[in-house]
Order: sequence, then C-alpha cells, then structure tokens
Amino acid sequence: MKPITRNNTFIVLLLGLLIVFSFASLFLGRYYVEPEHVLKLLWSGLLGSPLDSVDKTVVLDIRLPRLFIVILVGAGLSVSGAAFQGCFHNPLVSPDVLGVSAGAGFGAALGILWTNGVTGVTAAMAFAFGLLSVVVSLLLSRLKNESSILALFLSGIIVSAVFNALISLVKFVADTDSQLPAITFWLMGSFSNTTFEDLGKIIVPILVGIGVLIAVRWRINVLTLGDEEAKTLGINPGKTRMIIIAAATIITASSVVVAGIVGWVGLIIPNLCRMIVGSDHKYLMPASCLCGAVFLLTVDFIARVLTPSEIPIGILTAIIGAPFFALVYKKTEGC
Amino acid sequence: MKPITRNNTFIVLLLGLLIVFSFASLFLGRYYVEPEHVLKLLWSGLLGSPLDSVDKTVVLDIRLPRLFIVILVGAGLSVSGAAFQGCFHNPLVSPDVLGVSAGAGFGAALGILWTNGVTGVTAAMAFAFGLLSVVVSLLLSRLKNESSILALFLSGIIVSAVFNALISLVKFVADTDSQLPAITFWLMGSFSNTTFEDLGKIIVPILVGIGVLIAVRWRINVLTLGDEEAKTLGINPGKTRMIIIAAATIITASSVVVAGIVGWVGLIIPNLCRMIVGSDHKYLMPASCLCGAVFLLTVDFIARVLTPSEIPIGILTAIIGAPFFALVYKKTEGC
Amino acid sequence: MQLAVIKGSYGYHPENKVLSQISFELAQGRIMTILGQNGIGKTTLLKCMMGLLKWQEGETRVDGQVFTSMLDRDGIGYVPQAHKTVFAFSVFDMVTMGRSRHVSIFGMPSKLDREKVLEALSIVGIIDFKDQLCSQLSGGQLQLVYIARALANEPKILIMDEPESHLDFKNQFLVLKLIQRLKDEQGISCIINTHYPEHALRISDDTLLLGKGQYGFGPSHEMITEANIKDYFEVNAKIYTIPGLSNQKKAFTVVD
Amino acid sequence: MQLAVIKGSYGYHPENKVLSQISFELAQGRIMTILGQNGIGKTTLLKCMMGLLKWQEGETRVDGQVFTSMLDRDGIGYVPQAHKTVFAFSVFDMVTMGRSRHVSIFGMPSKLDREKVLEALSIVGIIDFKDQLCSQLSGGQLQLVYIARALANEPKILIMDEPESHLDFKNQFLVLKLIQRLKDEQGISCIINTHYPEHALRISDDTLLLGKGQYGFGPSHEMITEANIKDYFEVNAKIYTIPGLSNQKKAFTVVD
Amino acid sequence: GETKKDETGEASKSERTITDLAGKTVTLPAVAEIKNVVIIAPPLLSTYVSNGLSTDNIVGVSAIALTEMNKVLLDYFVPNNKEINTTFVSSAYESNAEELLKLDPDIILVYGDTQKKGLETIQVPVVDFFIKNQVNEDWSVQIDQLMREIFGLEDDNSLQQEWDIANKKVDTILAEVGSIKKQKGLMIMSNTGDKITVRGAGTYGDDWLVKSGLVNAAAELSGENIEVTMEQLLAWNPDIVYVFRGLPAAQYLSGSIAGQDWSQIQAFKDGKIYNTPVGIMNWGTPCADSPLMIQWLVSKNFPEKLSDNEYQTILKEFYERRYEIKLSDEMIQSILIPGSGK
Ligand SMILES: Nc1ncnc2c1ncn2[C@@H]1O[C@H](COP(=O)(O)OP(=O)(O)OP(=O)(O)O)[C@@H](O)[C@H]1O
Ligand SMILES: Nc1ncnc2c1ncn2[C@@H]1O[C@H](COP(=O)(O)OP(=O)(O)OP(=O)(O)O)[C@@H](O)[C@H]1O
Ligand SMILES: [Mg+2]
Ligand SMILES: [Mg+2]
Repeated sequence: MKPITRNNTFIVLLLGLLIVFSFASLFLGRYYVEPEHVLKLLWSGLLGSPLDSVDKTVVLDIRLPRLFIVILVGAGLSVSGAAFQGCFHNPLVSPDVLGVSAGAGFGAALGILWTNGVTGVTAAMAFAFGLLSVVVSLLLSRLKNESSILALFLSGIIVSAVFNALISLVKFVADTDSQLPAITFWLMGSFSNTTFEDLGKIIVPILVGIGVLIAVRWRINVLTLGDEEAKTLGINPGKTRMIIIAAATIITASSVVVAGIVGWVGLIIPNLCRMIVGSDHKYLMPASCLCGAVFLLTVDFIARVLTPSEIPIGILTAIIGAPFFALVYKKTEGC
Repeated sequence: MKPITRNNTFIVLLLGLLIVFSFASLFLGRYYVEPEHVLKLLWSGLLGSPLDSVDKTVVLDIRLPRLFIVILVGAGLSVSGAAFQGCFHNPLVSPDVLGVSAGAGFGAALGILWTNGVTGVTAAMAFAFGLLSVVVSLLLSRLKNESSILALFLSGIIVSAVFNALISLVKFVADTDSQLPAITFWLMGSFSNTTFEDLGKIIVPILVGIGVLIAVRWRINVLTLGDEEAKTLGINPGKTRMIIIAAATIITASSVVVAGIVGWVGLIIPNLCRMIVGSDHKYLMPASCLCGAVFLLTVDFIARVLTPSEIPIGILTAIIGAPFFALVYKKTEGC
Repeated sequence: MQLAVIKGSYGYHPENKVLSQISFELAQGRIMTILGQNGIGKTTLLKCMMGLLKWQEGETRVDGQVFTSMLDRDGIGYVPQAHKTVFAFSVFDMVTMGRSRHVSIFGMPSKLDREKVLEALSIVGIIDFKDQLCSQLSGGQLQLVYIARALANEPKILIMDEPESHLDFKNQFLVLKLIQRLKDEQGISCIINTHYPEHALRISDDTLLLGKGQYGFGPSHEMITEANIKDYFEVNAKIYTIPGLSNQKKAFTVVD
Repeated sequence: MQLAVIKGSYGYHPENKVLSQISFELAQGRIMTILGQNGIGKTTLLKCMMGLLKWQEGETRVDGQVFTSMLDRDGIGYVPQAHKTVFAFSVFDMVTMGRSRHVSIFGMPSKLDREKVLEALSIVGIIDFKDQLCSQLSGGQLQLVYIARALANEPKILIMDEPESHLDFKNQFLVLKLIQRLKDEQGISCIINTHYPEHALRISDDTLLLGKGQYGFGPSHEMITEANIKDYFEVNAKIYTIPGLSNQKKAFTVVD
Repeated sequence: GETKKDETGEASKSERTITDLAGKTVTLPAVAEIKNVVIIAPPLLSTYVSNGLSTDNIVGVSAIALTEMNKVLLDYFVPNNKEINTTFVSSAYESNAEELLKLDPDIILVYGDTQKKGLETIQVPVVDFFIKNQVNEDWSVQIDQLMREIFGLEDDNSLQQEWDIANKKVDTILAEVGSIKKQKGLMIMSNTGDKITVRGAGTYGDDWLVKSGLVNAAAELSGENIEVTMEQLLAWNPDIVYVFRGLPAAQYLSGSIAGQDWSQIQAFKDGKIYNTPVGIMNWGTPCADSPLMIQWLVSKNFPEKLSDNEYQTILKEFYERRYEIKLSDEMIQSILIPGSGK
C-alpha cells in the first residue's frame, strides 16, 4: 500500500472509531438507561425539551458533557504534543515541557488551599498560573542572547521544578484531612462530574488551539529542519514557534482546568502515530488529534464502566497506554 | 586562566567548601549544643566512649549520620546524572530516566500500604522495585532488534509512566488519614530522621557506584561520540553503558531508599558544572560529585534550621537551586 | 539582482576577526566563487552575507538596499552542506519546503507549488527518487536534493557552500552545468564556496580569494593564477590547458 | 595485515541488494581506492567490511581469519566523514580517543598514550591547534583531526570515507602524501572511498570500481581507464598526462 | 532494647513494661514521673482528655488533634491549647527530632510506623496504638484501656461500660425495627467539589452504617476513600447519606455544589443528608465519643424509634458523666450540626 493511501485510511479509520465510541459511551454506563430511551432523550435534548428524570440527568447532564470534554482534551493534548515534538525537534517532548502543567497544578493547589475546596477560583487560578509558567519559561530563556531550544527546555525544566516544588509546599502546609486529598486527587486528573458549564469554559480555547495547530502543520515540517535552515527558507522559526507555544499552552491549561493533569497522552499518542503515519506533520497532526480523542475516550469509558469506583484517568491512561504502545512500538520498523 | 588550571581550582574550591560545610552542619541545628561540647563529643565519639546525654544524641545520633547520608546522596545523584547525560548524549537526562525513581517510589508506596508505615520492608521494596524498573526498561528496549538510545528513553518513559500511575493507584486506595500523607511525604524526599542504620544500608552501594562512575569517566567521553564511532575505536558502547546504568541505578535506588525522591540535583548540578568546567568528563565527573554534595548539604542545612517542622528536601532543592542555576546559566557563554 | 558586501567584518571572538573589511560586488547574472584554505572563513562569509550571522562591521546590500535577513527579502536561495535530518521526509516533501515563502503560516503548498517542485526536481535530475526518504539517501544524493530545494523557490541568487563536495564527478559535472545553465537561461547569479580551482576557472566570472589578513576579488582568470595560489595557499600549483580537447579547458594541479 | 572480502552481499531492504557478491583481496602495505557513483554503496561497503553493518552473505577476512567486528580485533583504523559532536572536546582530547583500545574501562590515558597522540598530531600537522575545541573547527580541519585520531592507534589498515571531501587542495595534497608516506614508511594499508579518480591514479595500487549490478577490482591503472569510466559512470572522461611536469603525473577530466 | 539509664540512675526501680497495641513491649517510667507527654496521633488526644488526665502535662501534639476537636468545646477540653507546641511535627506526622528533644518528653504516643519514624534514635519510650480491625467499638475501647494503663488509672470507669449501655439501646431499637427491608446508607469520605469519595466495605464507616441498621450502598467497593461518579450514586440511590469530610451537608441539600446534581437521589428528596457530629473529636472515626455516635446514627436512621429530644438527653448525660460538662443548647448545636456555630 502506498504511504499516502495508508495514511488516509488510518485517519478515516480513526474518525470512524471516534464516532462509534462516542455513541457507545452515551449508551453505556453504571446506570442502565434503555437504548431507545437514550435516543429519545438525545432527540428531545436537541429539540430543547427533555423531560426531567433520572434518565435525562444521566444521559444529558452527566454523560453528554463528559463525552465532549474527553474528546476535546484527548485531541487537544495529543495534537499539542505532536506540535511540540516537531517544533522542538525532539520526540520526547510533551506539551507541558515549558511548565504549563506544573504551573496550573500550583494554581489549582493554591486555589484549593485558599478557598478550602475545588471552586471556580481553582479553575481560574489553574489557568492563569498555567499561562504564567510558560511566560516565565520564555522570559527565562531570553536571559541569554541566543535563545536556543536547549535554553527553552532548561527554562521549562527550571520552571516546572519550581512550580512542582511549590505544589509540594502547598501540600505540605495543606491540612491532611481535606485539603491534601483534594489537591492530590485534583492533580491525578479525572473527568468525573464534569458539566456543561465546564465544557463551556474550554470548548472555545481548545477548538481554536487545535485549529491553529492543525493549520500550522506544514510549517512545523519546515521547523524540523532546524532554525538556521528554516531562516534560509524565509521562515521565522521564533515567530512560528511562539504561535505553536501559545496554542498548545492554551489547550493544555484548559485541559488541566477541567480534568487535572492528564499525563502520557500528549507524549505517547504522537509517537504512536508517528510510527504509523511517519513524521510528516501533514498527516501526523490530524492523526494525533483523532487518535488522542479515541484513546482518551476508550480509557474514560473503561474508567466509567469497569468498576463502581472511578479510577483517576491519569492512572488508566498510563496503565492501558503502556502495553499498547509497547506492542505497536515492537511492530513498527525505524522510529 | 588556562582551562585545566581553572578546572582544578574549581574542584579544590568545592572540596574546601564541602569540608567547611560539613563541620558547620555538625555545629548548628534547632537544638543548641555548645560548640566546644560538639568537639568533645566528636572526639569521644571517635574514641568510642561518648557520654550518654541529649547532646550526644543530637550530635552523634542525629546530625552525624544525616551529614554522611546527605553527602553520599548529593554526590551520588549528581555524578549519576552527569554519567547518564554523557552516555545518552543528552544534557536533559536525569538519573531516573530509566524509571528507577518511579519504580522505587512505587515499591515504597506499596510497602507503606502493606505494612502501614515506613519500615524496613518499605526500604527493601523501594530498592527492589527501583532496580526492577530499570531492568524492565532495558528488556523493553530490546523488543526491537536495533536497541537505540531513543528506544531506551521511550522504554524508560513508559516504565516511569506505568509506575507513576501505579503510585497514584496506591495513593488512591491508601487511607487518607495516615497512609496517603505518609506516601505523599515519602515521595517528596527528606533526610530528617535518618540514622546510622540507614547510612549502613547505603554507604557501600553508593560509594561503589560513585567509584565506578568516576573511574569510567574517560570512557564516557568516548561514548559521547556516538555508538558507531565508539565501535570503530574498539569500544563496546552497549557494555560500557550497561556498567554506567548499573552503577547509577544502584546509587539512585539507594538514595531513594533513605531520602525519598530527591529530584533536580541529578539534572541540574551536572549542567551547572558543565557550564563551568566544560563537557570533558575527566573534570565533569569529579566536579559534579563534589558540587552535588555541597549543594545538597547547603539545602539540607537550610531545611534543618529554617523551620521547626522540616520542609521536604525536594521542595528546597528546587526553590533554592532554580534561581541559582538561572544565574550561573546567564553568566556563562555557549551551552 | 545585484549583491554587494561593503567592508564586512566578523569574528567569533572579539580579539580574533575571521573576516575583516571584506568588500566586493556581484552584478546580476554572474557566477562568483570563493576560494580559500580550510578554516579561513568561507562558510562564515556566506552566513554573514545571508544574515544568519550578523556583520560586526559593514553590511550586505542587495540592489543597493541594506540586506539584513533572508526573512525580509526574497530572491536568495541557499544550499547548505549536506547533513541528515532528525525527522525523515521524502525527497518531494523536502524540496517542497523550498516553497516555504509562498505558503502562508496556516496554509498548505498549492498546486502551483507542487508544479514548481516537480520542475526543480527534473532540472536537477532526481525526479526518479522523489518518493524516497531523505534519511536513506547517500550524502551525494542529499546534496542534489538541497539544490533542488533552493531552486524550487526560483531564486535570483543562489548561495552554495561546497555544493560539489560529496558528489561524484558525474554529478559534479551535472551541477556545474546546471549552474551554468541557470545563469545563461534564467540569469541566476551564483555564489559558491569551493575547493576546486578548476571548477572556479570553468564556470565563474568572479573569484574571491580569502587568505589570512588579506583577500582579493576580481575576474576569475585574473585571480586564479599560479602566483596567487602560491600566495594564498602556500603551495606550488600549475594551471594549464588540458591537451587534446577542443574547448581549451583549464585544469589545475598541485605540484611538489 | 592482509584483508579480503569474500562474496559479500548487503541490502537495506530485502528485495534490493546494494552490494552483491563482492570479492577482493588487499595485501599488506597496499593502497586501495573505491570509486563509484553517489549512492552506489561505497560507504555501505566500508561499514560492512568493518562489521558496523553485518554482511548478509559472505564475510570479511583479516589474515585469513573471519573478521566480524572492530571490537574483537585491533589493527584497523577508521576515519569517518567529518561531522560535529554534541559535546565539545579539544583537538587533543579528541585524538586521544583514538587510543581507546589501550585504555581500560576504568582507566585514563597513560603517558605513552599522550605521546602517541602528540606524534599523530604532528604527523598530520595539526599540533598547533591541539587545544582548540573541535566544535569550533571548520569541516576541513575536523577531517584532519579524525585522521590523526585513527593514526593515534597505530593501525595496520586505515579505512577512510572520502577523506579529501572537505579539504582544500593543499590539505588534500598533504593527506595524500601522508597516506603515501604511511604506506612507504610504516607499511600501513589504506582503503579509501573517493570521488577523485586522479587521486586514485596517483596513490592507489588497487582500485575497486562499484557499479549497478557489477564491480571490478584490479590494479588502479588497469581499472581507471576511459572505457571503464564510461561503463561505470556513464560519462565521457579523459585521462591524460599533465604536460610540462617531470613526474608524468596523470590527471582526469570529464568531457561533454 | 536496652534499658534506659536515667541520668540520676535510681528511677529505674519504678520502671514498668507494657505491651502496646502493635504488640511491642515498651518500658515506661513510673506514672508519677510522666511529666511531659507528646501526642502525635490525633484521636489519642481525645482519649487522653476523656479520661480526665491533666492537659498541663501535654507539651506537644500534632496540630490536627486540636483542629479535629469541637471548636466551642476546645477550651473546656484543652484549656492550655494555645501553649502546646504543635510545630515539632509536620502534617505528615513526621517529627523533627531536635525540636522534639527541646520539649524534653517522657513519653510519646503514636499510631502506626509512619509516626514512629525517626523516634528510634532518641531515647524516649514510644507507645504505638496501631491496630487494624476497622471495628469502631474495638479500637475505641482498646485505646481507652491502653491509655488508662499508661497513666495508671485503676478505677473501672472505662469506655467499654459506655459501649455496653449504647449497644443495649441500639439492639433494642434494631430488634423492634426487625428485618424489614433495610435502608441504604452511604458514608461520604470526602467531597472536594470535583471529586466524591465514599467509604466502602471493611472500613470504620462501613461498620457505622451496618451496626446502625443500614446496608452500605457502597458495599461492593472496599476501602476508605474510593472515588465515585454521580452516575454511580444515581445507580445506588442511597436513602441516607452521612458526610464525614469535605463540603458540608447543607450544600448538598441546597443544590449548591457545581457539577453535582443530588436532587434525583432519595436521600436528598427525604432531606436525609447529615454531617457526622463533632464532639471531643469528629465522630466519623472511633474516639472517646464513639458510643454516642452509634446512638446518633440510629436516631437518624429510625427517628420514630429514637427522637431528637431523647437523643439529646443521652448526649447531655454522657458528657456530664464522662467529662463533667453541662452542655448548653449552643454546645449541643455545635456538636450535632457542626459548622453551624461561630
Ligand atoms: N561556531 C564557531 N565558534 C567559534 N569559532 C568558529 C565557529 N565556527 C567556525 N569557527 C572558526 O572560524 C574560522 C572560519 O570557519 P569557517 O567554517 O568559516 O571556515 P571555512 O573557510 O568554511 O572552512 P572549510 O573550507 O573547512 O569549510 C575557523 O577557524 C573556525 O575554527
Ligand atoms: N540507512 C539506510 N537505509 C536504507 N537505505 C540506505 C541507508 N543508507 C544508505 N542507503 C541507500 O543505500 C545506497 C548506498 O548508500 P551509500 O551511502 O553506501 O552510498 P555511497 O556510495 O557511499 O554514496 P556517496 O558517494 O554519495 O557517499 C543508496 O542508494 C542509499 O540510498
Ligand atoms: Mg566551510
Ligand atoms: Mg558515502
């Protein structure tokens, strides 16, 4: 099969899976709702006049917003990861390399400490500190005249380390009864109890972010050649990178705000896709986007349905993702 | 100044600082012991017949073992970091890139869950799982015929992610009253309440590890040329790397066993030293070793003296190390 | 397009200027070669000219206007020395990147871009392996890909750093003919770093000789003389006409 | 030391053999050049010979014994194509690495090692910049460093992949003379990939011509003929004696 | 272990050995010589206080032990609560040995190995109150007994007596109720606003629910702190909900927790969502007040069998009997509806 045909097939396959899984996750869950009732509810929900009932609460208020949020976060994180890996010339980079997760985590921890619980303040602070940490990383990397990628990484590591330390500090002063568990669980990440209100908060930034990153995919190919070569081709690598960083940061910060720190997806899914579609971002970006959504949807489905207790999503992504990744990794040649 | 002279001066300076700081940290602490009494106690301790008193407990049973452990851990972690950065051709690698910290953390968490406290079992399990995780990473990277460094990194990331997920899982099922805080704070790292018994557990593995890594320093230079070139020079890069991995893993696992996860040191100190002495491991390895010890000693001193209930060392290393690193980073040219 | 360097100076360390007060001017549609010993500053000169390094004194002018960066002005194509990339692209994709200027930041290469790429590939003669991966090419093949990439953007001036260095003599011959053809047919100027005085004699109009603390610029046949070679390279050389050929081709050799 | 390749075959993809059934033998103290088009498999051949790639069929023999890896047997030195390293070493340190075989895993280079390094540096003529950093050398200078590094280990056979490619003609001249001298004075054999038939004619005893699905091995003056060049490179070439020189030096040129 | 040699060298005569709940033999100084007590495990402070021991001897406690107590009653229980050092121990219950030595303790009371860490080096007896049976009655009684043994309380005014009284009352009521279909109860471990965790089977929380005549709706889970979703809660649909930690019951009932719609759940419809009371400490875990907890639960589960007024009488009598405190209405309010006062 020719690579291009194969890549297109793969992307169509992912799209199909995404649709099937989306419906499946509306129909299935711990609370049994009859399938035809689900359809009826979805229909009446569209018309805007669903009857108030437990079934309605379950399908339209619990499952539906969660479905959208999971798709947005999965797609957003892995497309951000793919973009970062491309524009920093390093397949081991994840979307929080510049410290956004650590910063957002600190913001949230501080919010929890301050307001004594997970409130709107927590979300706002998580988002604000997520952005702040990236800005600090960028400024720090400018300390030196030549602002290389290595400088950016080092700055990101410093900022992450500091914010992680500050998270620990907050945990340290938090009371162990309620605040410490709240912080710990928040950081583990979860989609449980996400609402349409949460969806409203993130849908615009994440969709815009994904749009920007996918649009810029060809330019990312040019960036992989290295800064000097990009410049000789008439491309300003710094400017392009800044746009990518902005988009990816907004996506990651938004995800962290509603779902806590969902690790692993942004790192592994792009690598997995690269093994299948190759390193051309023309295919890699949309493939990562869809694959991330499908992956997170699957994992979340398992989290919701497998046991009565909700296992934090961060745990499952790693435990499910790892062997899967190892398998695909073994099967493919090159890297 | 000629580079060689400068490098030697730097190393001698570090040695001097190490000695001064070591004495300082025996004399100072939250519990006041008169300086001449400290000297008397040290002297009688050497002769093996100290008087039984609170002062003796403080100086000989609390401060002295802690001093040695801090030095060993600081030196061990940063020399491991330097060795890994060299043999993996990547300055952003830290000693736990193959998963040893995550593995050890999981072992410890499991131990705490199991025995309901931080016991000998915890230490043994931390050590065992630390080694296990590295072995798993190595085996995983062999899944493919060509076992490249990238494969090794990816394996390490997978294994780390899985063990971190498992840590979260343990935290998740741990009871929030005692086990969760115990695990959380264990992972933050601390030298408080380390004993001669702890020292006994780690002194041999860490000293041997440091010895091996420093001895192999010239060979690491050859490895930085890349595997193919090393082979044409008659060096088996795989074998050398295995020795380095073994030594660094034993050091890191031992450190984790007594002090929890002390991040940052193994990543930053070698980079900091590289800025000063250059990338020749002939100087870089001993300089990292001493610099790591001095750094951790300073940080630990602050941890001990600053507040009544100690701030975990992991927090302080980052908060103190970061601006310091940023400063040195700005001052030096190249990278 | 006319290009001039006016009193350009550059040094990696303040005390030690690699280039000092270099001036020359290249008219439209001329080929210029730069000759000099290893480490004398040829690559540095090209980088300064293109704005990849910043002149510490002096400036580059293009059509009389100060030129500081390839980001600001189109028309100059650069062919780097062949090297491997981290990510593997097909030859076609790699050459398409030469069209970067014509693709907006959020855009994709258009049909026109792809046509220009095919054109460039066939000019260089590597259209046959357009679907192969760059990571699996030999050094020589890769060099041809980079030339095609620069051509895809239809430059007025082509800057090349040792374009023949990894090529076999057949490919060298093709590249030189190509450069000649580009000049003759499209009026493209070329600035070429080279270690082959022969090639310089054969195709270039002007030559810049770089030496330690000195340089010379002028018509190639006046610059590349046995005396100058002795002066700039400290070797004895012989420049002669190849016997038995109709076209009076010059050749060059080092003698003991 | 005598080296032979017996029916060696290698391909990166199963369907597509780059090298098939290559055999040749190089006696002690002889210089051999390998000529062939870009991408024909010259570098691949060297790598297979040295055991960096594994022959899919056939084998390399050294002194009659099967040779599989440079880890197992001393005496062969390799000079890679010049490239940059991530970490910056001084020239002296880089050349010292050539002594790796003599330094135990937990050891440091001895005084003897350092003397050999200085010797190698002065043979190549780069002792003046032994304290400079490799990352700050030009491509040509770096190539000389790699040659010195191989020499530091006192090899019996030297394998070089396009050693002249980035050198200016003066340095090329020095390298070729060096290779000649190493052969004459120390009996060191050399296997050299090159794109210069002239150099092959000048210094090599034997030549391997690599072509698509064919190869030829024999004394250089028998192999490098106008007919063979036509056959292997599909270009017309002229091989002639340089006029006006006393030593009957041969030269090579491609003609239209 | 070796015997501690006091500096004076003569007190050793009056030393005694006890076996702590972890099964370890500990050598203690004579009762009269226990001047400085350090309590690291929070419930042990309530047990100490409940036995009428003088808080003047307490030189250090973990901060949580004080915050877990009823705020209105804190000054009654621990009059010197402001003077007691709480900084020597971190919120992870890890002590700073040098700080601890400054307090010059004669005995240290802990729960579990975590809290013991680092105390091996200093030569002060450490008593461990750790057992893991998750039965409220057992542990609350055993810590009470060990506490009394340590401080040489000979009379038989033990917590077991209170439990006997409470059990009798509870048994009578449960017998009256009979084996009709049991109500489903749920104990929330914590609700942070974005995550809800519940107490599954085999926990103190489960013990409370089952012993007070309910079935634990979360019985299919085991563990203290299991996260669940609203969908799962809807599937369980508990009749009664007890809130141990996190957001207070009032917020559930007023529907003011963003992202959690409790209105479809039976307990909400019946208004049966309660905070666990806070007396000498939070009643969600076993403590000196535990006999009161079981009766309170029964009064909430079966209000027709044990009315609020009746229960308040029981509460008042207990506090007067055990702690010699006459509870005012305000105090009762602060115990039974925590967070409402102040
Ligand atoms: N990044 C750098 N930092 C410091 N010095 C450098 C750097 N790059 C090159 N140099 C030095 O500047 C001088 C000129 O280097 P340049 O690469 O321009 O030479 P060149 O003429 O292109 O040589 P070659 O013919 O070998 O390619 C050399 O002496 C080299 O050592
Ligand atoms: N790693 C690889 N994977 C797949 N194919 C490869 C790889 N390396 C080289 N090739 C292919 O094998 C063939 C031989 O390559 P090789 O590098 O040996 O050529 P060469 O004769 O050294 O060329 P040059 O003269 O340009 O250096 C080429 O067609 C090249 O495309
Ligand atoms: Mg150059
Ligand atoms: Mg080659």
